[in-house]
Amino acid sequence: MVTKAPLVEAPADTVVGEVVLRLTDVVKTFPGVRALDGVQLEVRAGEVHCLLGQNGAGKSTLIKVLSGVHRPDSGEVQWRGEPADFANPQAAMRAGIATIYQELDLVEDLSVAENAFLGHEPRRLGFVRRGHMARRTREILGRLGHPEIPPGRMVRALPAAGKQVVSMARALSHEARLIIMDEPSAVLAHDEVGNLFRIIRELTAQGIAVIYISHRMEEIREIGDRVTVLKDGRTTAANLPARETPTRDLVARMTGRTIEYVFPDRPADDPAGAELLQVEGLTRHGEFADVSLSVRAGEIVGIAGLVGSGRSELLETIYGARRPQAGTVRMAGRALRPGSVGAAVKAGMGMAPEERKSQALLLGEPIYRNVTLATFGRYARLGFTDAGRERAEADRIGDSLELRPRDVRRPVRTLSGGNQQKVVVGRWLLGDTRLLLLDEPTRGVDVGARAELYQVIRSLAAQGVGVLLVSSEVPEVLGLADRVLVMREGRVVREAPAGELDENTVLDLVMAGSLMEGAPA
Amino acid sequence: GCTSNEQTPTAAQTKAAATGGNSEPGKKVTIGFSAPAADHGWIAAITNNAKAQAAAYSDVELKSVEAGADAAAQRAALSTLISQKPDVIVLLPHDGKELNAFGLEAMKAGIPVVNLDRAFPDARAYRLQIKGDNYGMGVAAATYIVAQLKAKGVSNPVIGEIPGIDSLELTQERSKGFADTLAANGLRVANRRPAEFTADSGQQAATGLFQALPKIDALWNHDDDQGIGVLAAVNQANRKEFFMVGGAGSKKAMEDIQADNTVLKATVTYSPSMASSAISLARLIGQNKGMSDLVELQVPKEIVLASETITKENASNYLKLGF
Amino acid sequence: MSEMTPTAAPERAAGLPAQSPPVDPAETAKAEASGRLSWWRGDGGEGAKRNLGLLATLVVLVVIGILTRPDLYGNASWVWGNTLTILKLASVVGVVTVGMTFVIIGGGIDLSVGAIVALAGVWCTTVATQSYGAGGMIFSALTVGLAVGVVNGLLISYGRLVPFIATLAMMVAARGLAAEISDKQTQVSNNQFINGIASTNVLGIPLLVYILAAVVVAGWVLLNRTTFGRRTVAVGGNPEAARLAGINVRRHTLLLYALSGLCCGIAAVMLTAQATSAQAAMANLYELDAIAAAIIGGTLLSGGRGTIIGSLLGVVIFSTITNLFAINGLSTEAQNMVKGGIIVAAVLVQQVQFRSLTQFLGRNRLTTT
Amino acid sequence: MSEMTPTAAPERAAGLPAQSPPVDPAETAKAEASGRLSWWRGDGGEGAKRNLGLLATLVVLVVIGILTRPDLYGNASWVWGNTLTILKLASVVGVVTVGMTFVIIGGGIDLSVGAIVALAGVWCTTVATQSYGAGGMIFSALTVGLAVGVVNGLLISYGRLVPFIATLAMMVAARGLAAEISDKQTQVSNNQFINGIASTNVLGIPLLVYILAAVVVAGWVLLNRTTFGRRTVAVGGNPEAARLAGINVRRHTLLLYALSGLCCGIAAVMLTAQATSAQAAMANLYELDAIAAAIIGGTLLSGGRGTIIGSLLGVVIFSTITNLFAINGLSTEAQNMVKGGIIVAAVLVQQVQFRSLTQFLGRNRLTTT
Ligand SMILES: Nc1ncnc2c1ncn2[C@@H]1O[C@H](COP(=O)(O)OP(=O)(O)OP(=O)(O)O)[C@@H](O)[C@H]1O
Ligand SMILES: Nc1ncnc2c1ncn2[C@@H]1O[C@H](COP(=O)(O)OP(=O)(O)OP(=O)(O)O)[C@@H](O)[C@H]1O
Ligand SMILES: [Mg+2]
Ligand SMILES: [Mg+2]
Repeated sequence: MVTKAPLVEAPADTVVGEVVLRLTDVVKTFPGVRALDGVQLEVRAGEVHCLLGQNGAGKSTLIKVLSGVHRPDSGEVQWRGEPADFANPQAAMRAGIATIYQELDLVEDLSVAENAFLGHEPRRLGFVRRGHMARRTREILGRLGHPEIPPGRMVRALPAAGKQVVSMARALSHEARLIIMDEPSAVLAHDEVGNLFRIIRELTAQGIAVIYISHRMEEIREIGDRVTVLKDGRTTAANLPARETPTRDLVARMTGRTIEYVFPDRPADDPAGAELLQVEGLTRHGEFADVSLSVRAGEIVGIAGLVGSGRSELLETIYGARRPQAGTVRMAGRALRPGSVGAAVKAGMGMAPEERKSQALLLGEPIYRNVTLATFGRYARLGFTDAGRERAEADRIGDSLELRPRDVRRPVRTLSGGNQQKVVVGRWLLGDTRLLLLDEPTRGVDVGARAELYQVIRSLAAQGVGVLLVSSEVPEVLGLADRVLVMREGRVVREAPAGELDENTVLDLVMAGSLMEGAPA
Repeated sequence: GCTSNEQTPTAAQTKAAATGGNSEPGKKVTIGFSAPAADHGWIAAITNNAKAQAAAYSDVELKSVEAGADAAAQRAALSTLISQKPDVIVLLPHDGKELNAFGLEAMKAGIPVVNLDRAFPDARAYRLQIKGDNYGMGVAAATYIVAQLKAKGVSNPVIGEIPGIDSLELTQERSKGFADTLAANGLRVANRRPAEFTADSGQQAATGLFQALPKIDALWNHDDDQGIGVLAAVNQANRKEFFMVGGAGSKKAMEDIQADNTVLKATVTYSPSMASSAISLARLIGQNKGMSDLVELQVPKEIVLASETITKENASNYLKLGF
Repeated sequence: MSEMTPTAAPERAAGLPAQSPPVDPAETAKAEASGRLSWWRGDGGEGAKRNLGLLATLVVLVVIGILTRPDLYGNASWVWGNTLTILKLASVVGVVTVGMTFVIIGGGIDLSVGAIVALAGVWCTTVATQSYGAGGMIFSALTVGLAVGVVNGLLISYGRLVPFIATLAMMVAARGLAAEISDKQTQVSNNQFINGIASTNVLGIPLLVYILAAVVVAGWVLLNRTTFGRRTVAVGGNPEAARLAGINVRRHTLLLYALSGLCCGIAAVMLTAQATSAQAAMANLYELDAIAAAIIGGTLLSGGRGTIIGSLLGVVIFSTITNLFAINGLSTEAQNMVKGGIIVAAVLVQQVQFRSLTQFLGRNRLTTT
Repeated sequence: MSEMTPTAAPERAAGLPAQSPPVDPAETAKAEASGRLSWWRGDGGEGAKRNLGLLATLVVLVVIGILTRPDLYGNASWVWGNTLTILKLASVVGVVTVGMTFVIIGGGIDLSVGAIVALAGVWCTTVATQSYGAGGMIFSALTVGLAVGVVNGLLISYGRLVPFIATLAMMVAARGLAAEISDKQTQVSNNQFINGIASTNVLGIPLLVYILAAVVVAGWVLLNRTTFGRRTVAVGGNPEAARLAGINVRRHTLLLYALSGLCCGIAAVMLTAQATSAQAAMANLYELDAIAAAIIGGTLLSGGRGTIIGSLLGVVIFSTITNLFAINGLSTEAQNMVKGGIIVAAVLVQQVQFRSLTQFLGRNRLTTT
């Protein structure tokens, strides 16, 4: 689906290489927090400028300043050579800055086209030009490589990845000189990321500048031109060459220390014990069919697959959050009541779901209450909760996952995206979970914390906990899991020990599915 | 039925069908009846009385429709009633002015309308109007209070008032009669706290009134149903320094007056028995007869019931009319 | 039959979020390519199906009417007249409900509608206003409605009051003002043109029904075909996203309450015409009727979703129930008990019907796969 | 003064999501270490500060009372008696509001509370029930309340009805049943024990106030210190998250409505005692009073947040307003107009007070940093 026509018409007066955006000493405080504490940034037309930084470093805050959501307390923003002060998102859009936010910002009950053009609908006398809008949306979607998404479809009906595409379509529906992307790849699978990069290249070829935020180093190497690193709201390094700077340098500037970005070793001898989870013939029409798998105590089983291959649904069904149409789920030999989360939890399962905001968090509640959401009953006596104990446990989890800020009484709402994710995963590290279902556990988590998280998962396994891991990052699945299942279109097409697979094999399986002969076991 | 817990219908309030020549069964009459949904004792008594009176006649068929929540709903209900072709309509409108147009329409269609309690402004809109005297009620209550205060020799008396739902025109009329009569005697109402014709609202309004007036000499409560709550509030606040006049004339109020062991010393009537009378007269209209005690060949155009004052002395006479 | 894949579960019960069955991209592409995407897919699929459920409920109510009063229903002209009576009864609340539907979809609530109707009605029937004739009366009713709506909107959008509290305060205050103006008296309208609005028929159909139809059509177009309507959904469904998309959420909120106020102004004229008078206590509890109708019609109380047609059906269902009681001469207490049951049954029927339709279609789809 | 740093903005206005200013963790840690953390910090910081705003409103109301009726307020024993009267007036609605607060925090709404109070009241004062004595009357009131609450809960959690519609239907049906049972008459309670509940004082304080206090304390403990309360917040704040955390959302929803019904049963006994009678129309519009009190008290209509103390203050503010009108002898219409204004002012004061406190602290903090 390679496009010939340019995706977006470049503004005529663009000079590639010219500095379009310059930030000097930008400060933004929220009561009690200096989210930005003197940021310098310089972005040129036609480049992909990457922002790096740990969770909570201030990246999202920075782009919200640029897009008119927040106004800086001090410092200067220069837009195309002139001081700019965007009072609201509209002002930034009018100036030519379009943003894809970290958290999805779509209206579920509007159609794809209406979402793409929300706020600047093509209209005549107040009436929406629906035909025109649909045509342009179809055009943009086509160029984004998704002609199959109907412009008239309610966004509610789209899976997460489809929604991300719509977010992107919205950014492209503006005539922008600068497009800001805050962790766009976090919800995308491998092939989608390739698609995204193709689009970014087209954009920059038009002289459009792109600010790109990601925690995945490989992506920055592949697409980035220059890198600016933030730490604790300050610029610690600016305009490093994206391809040449060694990873350990970047990481050091982000974290102030060196971190080995490797997976923990697998134990030498097979630690796996008795069969813990047995799934047989599990089927939900239209989502996945006839899935059988097992997880043993102490074993980490990974599931690889494309977005839309039905992995999340599979996990949710095993967990009892969806009711299967056929098949059984057994824990330690005992069949679970289908469609009952309570039964699954009682049997020792825990699941960190895919969408943190809608599926996992009580945004207004303090961190510790979110961490103990599934376990507060265990610390309670005669129905009375034990807040002290809960806070202590949450503190412990916060320590092990490098949660920041560390005050567990803050509302989760004020945490950065990555830190919210840590809360979601941390919830199930408490208590006596015997089987952990993890759906994209490292989504948006920074390099340092990711290593910690891997360590925690591995050590849980060492204590005999079974883990079923879904991730769209193939290296993660291969690096962390003992055994890997590959799913395609709702079916398991291959099962093998992680050691027997490599990234390319998995990708081939996932995409083509032509290696069906070798599978399934 | 009454404000005590008896469930029996109000035999005393229906006119026995065996007196005079008019009671002879005559031509069959279908009477359409519509009153607002009963939300308190008085309205409930109206509907019950009408039904009981109709049942007492072998030649009357009563078709009753509920009036719904407001005038618009009552109009809709009435138009379904008209489509069932009654001979006479007995109507207690939500608001006479709002339903005037309906009255005209029905009269034009040849269906006589008997207007119960609430009047139509337009004389062409009804055949017969039978109603209580709201203004007169206020006058009666004030007259009794003034007389008592004079007898006791109270100077600068503090007078309280607990009306029913304040946005109703009937409440306005009662209060006006009360205020006018007091003013004629150089007195005025110190504070009025409206209730909602229910006992619990009466209790709360009275409690508020007692806070505002640390000393009261006389109190008029418009409705004996809400008076149950007012008396409860009197006990709870332990106030005995004043006397109280009720309104409407419920059986319980009459019993209390007779027993003379509460602050309630009198009540001014506004009797729901008018519904029974309305049915009787509607029947006569339908049969084209007059009232046998009158010389007139036809039922008169308007009957206004006087508001009487019930005290300990005469309570026994009225007890059978209590609802 | 990909075009019949259900797009979302029925009304979300407390705490049970609707789960959206996902869509198969390949199938959709296929369907699109062959142009098989049916009409109710896309924009209003779910809403349309829900409305079918409401229609079914209506039919059931009519059948009950036929079974209980065959004598009346045997007469065609009575049936026609009765239908018009039902619609006339629905017309005033219907107009109010259209405005309410916008407010609720936009994430708010308006408890003051009944009070606004009363205030506008009283205002336009004062002796002074009546002296300006029908034009003056209509103008003043609309202006008062609009003005009160604007005050609501200002309190909520710029004063940052919770809608529930702001409009509750307005409800109390507007009724108080209406009582003050009318001196608690019923004010009779002597204007024959105004009174004629309720008694005029055009082509055998009451003028009130035309007014209702006009407001409903205008509301439908506004909601579904204009940027205002689409932004209303955005503001109610995801205010943060709306703000990020550059929509002036505050101004939009203000406009929504103004619209609701204007609808109340129109309703005030209609109700005044029907009663040939106005008083401070009129339109009692219309807020409850309007909210209930909108919600039965499928509008989410939390905002972001709803249809005008659903709201209309909700209003008509309620007035059909009332009519059913009237023709059967039920006593209030029986009536109320039955009414509660009917409301529950209506919603359940609608859900069951909806669910089984979904299942039926789902099964269909699977057999062809 | 870190312990006063606000943690979130005031009530979210329509479409303007509250942005929660975070707390400086270092400061908090410091404060904690030095033991300066005041008692109301910790769990309910924001709620507590909001409640200060409500207290300020109460003080303003009392000051208005003093200024307008210095004669009465000059008398200490009158002031004390008046305070008790206000609390007594608040007691019935207060008990209902505690239940309502749980339901709303849990993401629902209960429009049937007034009707449940009436039904329970009527049920417990029938001749038959009264023959069982005070115990039988109380038992039947509580049982009826609980049973109706359970039916609400079943309809909503297992029948998947929208709470608004289910409880609206129940409101209509329960009042109908109450009218049927009482034959629309006022049923007098002849039980001296029951009637005594309203007239008994213990240590100079009315028994009704003790009952209110007991229910409030129990509600507070239940909400803040038990797993039930935690589940309530979770179920209302994010039902999907609650479900995926293993909470039985349906059963919990059921329990919430049952709790509300039980509170109504208690309130029915209290109200019957006060009025020494019961009738189908009693407790009219208590649902509105209770919801308004809860929301003024800071409970989010959309669920997930609220405090019992805030709700209590909301109820007391409303009854103080009523009392203020009574002692000043205001007419109904003036009263209503002023009431609307006071409600708006109360919420604004609360917000301004809250915001300026925030700013003040913010400035303070910045200068010390
Ligand atoms: N609305 C807000 N209120 C209070 N604090 C906030 C708010 N938004 C951000 N913060 C705080 O500002 C800091 C920076 O957050 P930001 O979201 O910019 O981090 P980030 O670099 O995007 O992290 P991530 O990689 O996890 O997305 C964090 O400490 C966060 O808690
Ligand atoms: N771009 C798309 N457009 C329409 N439907 C899609 C699209 N992508 C996936 N789907 C549908 O979504 C369903 C499953 O999606 P989902 O994203 O939950 O799967 P997944 O394997 O968990 O992927 P991930 O967890 O990476 O998002 C599939 O049945 C598919 O029909
Ligand atoms: Mg971020
Ligand atoms: Mg997934």
